[in-house]
Amino acid sequence: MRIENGTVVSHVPMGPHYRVLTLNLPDVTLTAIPGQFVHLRITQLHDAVLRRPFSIYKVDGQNLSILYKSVGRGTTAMQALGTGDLVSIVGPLGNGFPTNLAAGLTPVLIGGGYGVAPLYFLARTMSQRGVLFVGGAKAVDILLADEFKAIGWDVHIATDDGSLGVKGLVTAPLNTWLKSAVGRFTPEFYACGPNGMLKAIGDLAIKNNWKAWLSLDRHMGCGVGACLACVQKVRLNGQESLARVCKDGPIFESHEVIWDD
Amino acid sequence: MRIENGTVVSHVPMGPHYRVLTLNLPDVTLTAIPGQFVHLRITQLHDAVLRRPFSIYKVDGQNLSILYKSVGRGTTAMQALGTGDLVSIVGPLGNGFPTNLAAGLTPVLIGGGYGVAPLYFLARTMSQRGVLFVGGAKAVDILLADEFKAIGWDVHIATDDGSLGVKGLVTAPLNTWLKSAVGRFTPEFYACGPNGMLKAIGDLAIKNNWKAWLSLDRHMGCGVGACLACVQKVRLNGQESLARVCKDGPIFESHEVIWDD
Amino acid sequence: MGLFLSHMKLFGMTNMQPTLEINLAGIRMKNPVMVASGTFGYGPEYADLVDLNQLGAIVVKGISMESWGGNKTPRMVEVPGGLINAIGLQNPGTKGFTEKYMPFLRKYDVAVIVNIWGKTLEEYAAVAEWFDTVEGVHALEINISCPNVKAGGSSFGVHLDSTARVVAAVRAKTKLPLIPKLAPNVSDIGAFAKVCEDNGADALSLINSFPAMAIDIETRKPILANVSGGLSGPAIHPIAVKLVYEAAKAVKIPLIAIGGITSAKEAIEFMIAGASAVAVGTANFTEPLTALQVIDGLSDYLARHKMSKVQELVRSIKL
Amino acid sequence: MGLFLSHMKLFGMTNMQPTLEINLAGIRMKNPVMVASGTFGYGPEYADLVDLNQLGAIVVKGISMESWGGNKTPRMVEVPGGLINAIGLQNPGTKGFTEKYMPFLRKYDVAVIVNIWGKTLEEYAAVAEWFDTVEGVHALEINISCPNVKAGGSSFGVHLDSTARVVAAVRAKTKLPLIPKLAPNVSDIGAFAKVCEDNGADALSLINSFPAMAIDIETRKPILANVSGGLSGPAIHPIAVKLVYEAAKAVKIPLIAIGGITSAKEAIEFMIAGASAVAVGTANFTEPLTALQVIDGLSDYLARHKMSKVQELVRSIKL
Ligand SMILES: Cc1cc2nc3c(=O)[nH]c(=O)nc-3n(C[C@H](O)[C@H](O)[C@H](O)COP(=O)(O)OP(=O)(O)OC[C@H]3O[C@@H](n4cnc5c(N)ncnc54)[C@H](O)[C@@H]3O)c2cc1C
Ligand SMILES: Cc1cc2nc3c(=O)[nH]c(=O)nc-3n(C[C@H](O)[C@H](O)[C@H](O)COP(=O)(O)OP(=O)(O)OC[C@H]3O[C@@H](n4cnc5c(N)ncnc54)[C@H](O)[C@@H]3O)c2cc1C
Ligand SMILES: Cc1cc2nc3c(=O)[nH]c(=O)nc-3n(C[C@H](O)[C@H](O)[C@H](O)COP(=O)(O)O)c2cc1C
Ligand SMILES: Cc1cc2nc3c(=O)[nH]c(=O)nc-3n(C[C@H](O)[C@H](O)[C@H](O)COP(=O)(O)O)c2cc1C
Ligand code: FES
Ligand code: FES
Repeated sequence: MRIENGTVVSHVPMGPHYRVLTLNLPDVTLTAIPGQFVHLRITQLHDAVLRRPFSIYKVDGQNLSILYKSVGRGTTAMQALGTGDLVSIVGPLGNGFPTNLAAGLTPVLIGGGYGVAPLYFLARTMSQRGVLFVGGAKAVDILLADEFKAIGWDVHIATDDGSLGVKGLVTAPLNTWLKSAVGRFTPEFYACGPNGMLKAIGDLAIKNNWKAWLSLDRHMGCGVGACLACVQKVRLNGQESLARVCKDGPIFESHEVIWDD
Repeated sequence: MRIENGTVVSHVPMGPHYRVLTLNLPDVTLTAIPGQFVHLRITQLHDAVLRRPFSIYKVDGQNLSILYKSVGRGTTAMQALGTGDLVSIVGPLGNGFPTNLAAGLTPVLIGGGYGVAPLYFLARTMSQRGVLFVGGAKAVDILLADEFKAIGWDVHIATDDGSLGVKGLVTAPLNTWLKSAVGRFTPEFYACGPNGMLKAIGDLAIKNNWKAWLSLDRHMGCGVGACLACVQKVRLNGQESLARVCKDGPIFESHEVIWDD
Repeated sequence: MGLFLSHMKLFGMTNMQPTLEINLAGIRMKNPVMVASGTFGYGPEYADLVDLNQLGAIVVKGISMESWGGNKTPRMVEVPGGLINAIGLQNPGTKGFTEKYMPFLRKYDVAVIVNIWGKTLEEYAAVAEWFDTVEGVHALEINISCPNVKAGGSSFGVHLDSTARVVAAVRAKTKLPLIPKLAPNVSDIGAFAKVCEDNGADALSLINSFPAMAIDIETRKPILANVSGGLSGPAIHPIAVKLVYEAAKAVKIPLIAIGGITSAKEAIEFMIAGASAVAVGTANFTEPLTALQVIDGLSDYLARHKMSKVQELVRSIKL
Repeated sequence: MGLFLSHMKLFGMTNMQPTLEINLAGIRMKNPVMVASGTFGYGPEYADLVDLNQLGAIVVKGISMESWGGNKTPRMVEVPGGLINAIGLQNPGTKGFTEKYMPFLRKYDVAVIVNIWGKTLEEYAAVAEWFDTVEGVHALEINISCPNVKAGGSSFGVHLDSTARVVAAVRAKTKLPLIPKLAPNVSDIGAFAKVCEDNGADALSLINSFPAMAIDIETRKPILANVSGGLSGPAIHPIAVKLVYEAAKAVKIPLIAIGGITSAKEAIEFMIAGASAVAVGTANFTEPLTALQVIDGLSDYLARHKMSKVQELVRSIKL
């Protein structure tokens, strides 16, 4: 973990609702792995005391990219960032996804909205190719489908309004695929998206004795494990405890997570 | 008094330390007179609750200009204002200078730093020409000297470091001129600048039974007479009272001002 | 059927005009949005910018029996998210105010609430007695919580017994609706609310500004001539919400919430927490149209949430 | 002569290295800048970013006798100029903390102050007794002012008698320097400071966060699972300065000032008002290097103001 001022290398829209911010971060990029995130300070907001967490979407040499959606005052203020601006970053943070998969297992990635960002970093890192299921409200919320295809992944799409791919939740095409895949593949899930989706994927994995690596999204204070704002109830070897999503997570295996709050 | 969103028409530096901000303000410009000021809201400072007061430097048709120096967080943030930006203005505020001078009197204007801004508006409005004494720390703090000359005013300059005009306070060249002027002219002073200067000019006027119109500078809250943050002890027809610099001022005649706090 | 539904929808969206009118402890207001004492002068100051007839009520700057000069300057300093003021309750006194400003205020169709204070119990009572018979005064707000005067002010408002005595003394002198204004710097706001209710208060205002201070580190002198003053503005809002929530649990009388309102959002938050009305203070300086914007925003919110009366919002917090 | 003078000048400007070292109630610190309880974990969390050896002291997150789970989430919400937290004092308990974190902390040359709390008087005493014999613990900060736990916490800190009892009970169990941490939501901080001093406190920390609350106006639910929490950050700084100033008038023991420090400016303001040391809290989240920046800024300020010792700044307010 480092603290570093990153220079904005580029800041480009991805469709109407998302943007990709690329920063030059020689130190932070050194150790970054898929599933980790960075904590970004928005100095334009004089009255903001908290940084904002964003999954690492890409690492190219010394450049690190995040893929974000403007949902509130911070992410809206971020839109003003221009090439050459300095942005204070703390990272890489969190545990990250396990990337070396046991033989015979097929990586199955499930992403919702910006949730595909860390999954893309994962896919680019994995030796093996697999299947991506991506869901969103509308066609415009389906991100990176082509990028995944370009690196040889099998991509399945679902949208709530059916404007792209299957109409409905991402679990619909997933279940269809699983039926067809029975016997031929044993999936290992990697999911990032809304809690409802994560829970559904987790239950599916538990029911079938598969593994599902879930990236949790919690409001954060420090991002480094100090403030205990981001805790999640988990079960680790039989023992219930409170894990810090920022430090012990954000990635948890489905059997560990206790969803009760 | 109006509240109006003014579009930035231009925003240009005047020397190294000052800038001229020109706003299109159809309503505010209608009634503005010399010596009045506007209250400007700096929306870039999310955590600022007070507007900032600035003397009116120029009114050209629907355009109003202020001449300002960056001295703190607000005036520094103002530098970011660009053409087309909207700025919320309350104004015109305050009483303003009396502009029609009794026959036989010579208008003598004394300004320090940005204090020449309202005096220039005054000079442009007066039917009569007169003398300007302008002082500042260095040559770069002597503003508008040429503009005053261009409209036929006799300009005298003093700087603390002697880098332009007489070395010393603006009262030095003033006193020299007064000696030479004795009998020939009866001056009426109009002054805007630091309290020390205002007090000196006021005392001079009182001693000689002249009039001196002083523009006071007080920290302000509301700018409209509601909060009583800006009060100045004054004597009006024998009666001591607390005048509101924003509403009853900022212009007071030297005999009215009680300098004790 | 689909058509019928869409008509219903249309109807709901367009024709529903939520009513903002309230009757607060006998004070009729067009809406629950007032301007707070000391931040709006006596009425005329903002009249060029704000149509006073659109406000729920105007609470005028604190008035004492005799005129009072207040503190030396500097009296105000801006801090991040707020300002500290130490005006010191400068005012023209009961007679001066009544003669100079009441004729103006009577011309408007808006509730006028006079904020009163005294250095002694007797002074509080005397001011109340004076205003009891002044035409056009709709209610009295009792300032027992001003952080900026040595005698009186806050020293009354932070002790239960003196709070009780002031409220009772004022109650004895007037039939006007009485609104004690509570100090924020107490550990049990509920107890103070209750003692006011028990002694005849018809409503409560909360809160006043917080005792606070700023020092110029270069000169090492306090920035305010009065050394310390009262903090107001957005900075204090989350504390005020908590105090309003606690007071609402302690009393039945209506509450007027004050503290860091800059938009309808904070006003709505206050009402959900338990306030029947709100007052805009410091924001009048930042943006004189704030109170009017709050009124519009409140109306939009009620329509959007299908509430026909603003009263439905009061104390509607879901735990 | 001119030459001599300019040498003097040169000397004054370049060679004068002000000393920041302090001995606070027997706790030796390299400088008066600490990190506040609950905002810096137990030490390891920020160790990658901040050289712990450069800090004046580390105050660890509040510890109770037995481990404690704290509140449900959401536990934190950002508000303008600050945040509201309701962590609820989650901690591994005396044994868990001592085994898991003290070996790490002992490796550093920095004062370690343990923030302790209990739900009963007995628990406070028991925790104090435990730490009395733990190697590497330099002092105890007694949290009698946490707004986020139903039992204990703040309920002790807002009453003089219970404050006295807690301090006395803890005092009886340990020779370690004792630092009660005062609640901000009291009307007479001086009285609380005095009662702590009279009952054996060696220093005081002030202040803790303010009881505060935020409501989601769309759902009308409190944003925090605990309904309310504690406000911290720049928003509370001017109130904290006033409380420190008042406490300094009431007691002789040294004060540790806390509240909204984001740079050397606020730290210097606190020391001028009466603090012997300061602690950085929320700003650790915004900018983990804040404490180090405060140390540098403080040193520069002292040099610029020709002070050779940081102690010259303490209580140096000019009235
Ligand atoms: C581990 C992790 C990875 C993330 N990765 C991405 C990403 O790759 N792309 C992306 O667009 N967003 C991502 N998010 C969500 C992102 O952090 C929020 O959208 C952002 O913090 C919103 O800030 P705001 O000021 O615009 O919203 P506001 O609502 O104004 O923020 C107010 C407060 O709530 C917090 N907050 C609001 N929404 C969220 C949220 N969904 N998760 C956590 N905190 C929130 C903010 O951090 C801030 O403290 C991630 C969140 C986490 C925890
Ligand atoms: C009637 C009047 C006319 C003025 N005309 C001009 C002008 O034409 N050009 C110009 O450059 N300046 C003018 N000033 C001064 C100008 O208002 C301040 O420089 C400005 O408010 C500083 O704001 P800041 O945020 O940069 O400074 P900060 O120090 O960060 O401001 C903090 C607070 O102090 C107040 N403040 C600081 N300095 C002054 C000051 N000198 N006078 C009043 N309030 C102050 C600010 O308004 C703000 O409320 C005038 C002031 C008054 C009262
Ligand atoms: C400049 C100023 C003057 C004030 N004068 C008074 C007063 O005379 N009487 C009173 O009860 N409150 C007074 N107040 C307190 C306000 O009415 C209000 O309670 C406080 O400012 C909090 O609200 P806000 O955060 O919206 O400003 C004053 C506040 C300010 C800023
Ligand atoms: C997330 C968080 C957790 C805290 N936990 C504790 C605690 O365990 N014990 C304690 O005495 N104070 C605790 N505090 C209070 C801080 O130590 C400090 O007193 C307060 O935040 C004010 O300082 P600041 O404005 O610099 O944050 C906590 C504050 C925060 C923000
Ligand atoms: S965000 Fe502070 S512990 Fe996770
Ligand atoms: S600034 Fe408010 S009365 Fe003058």
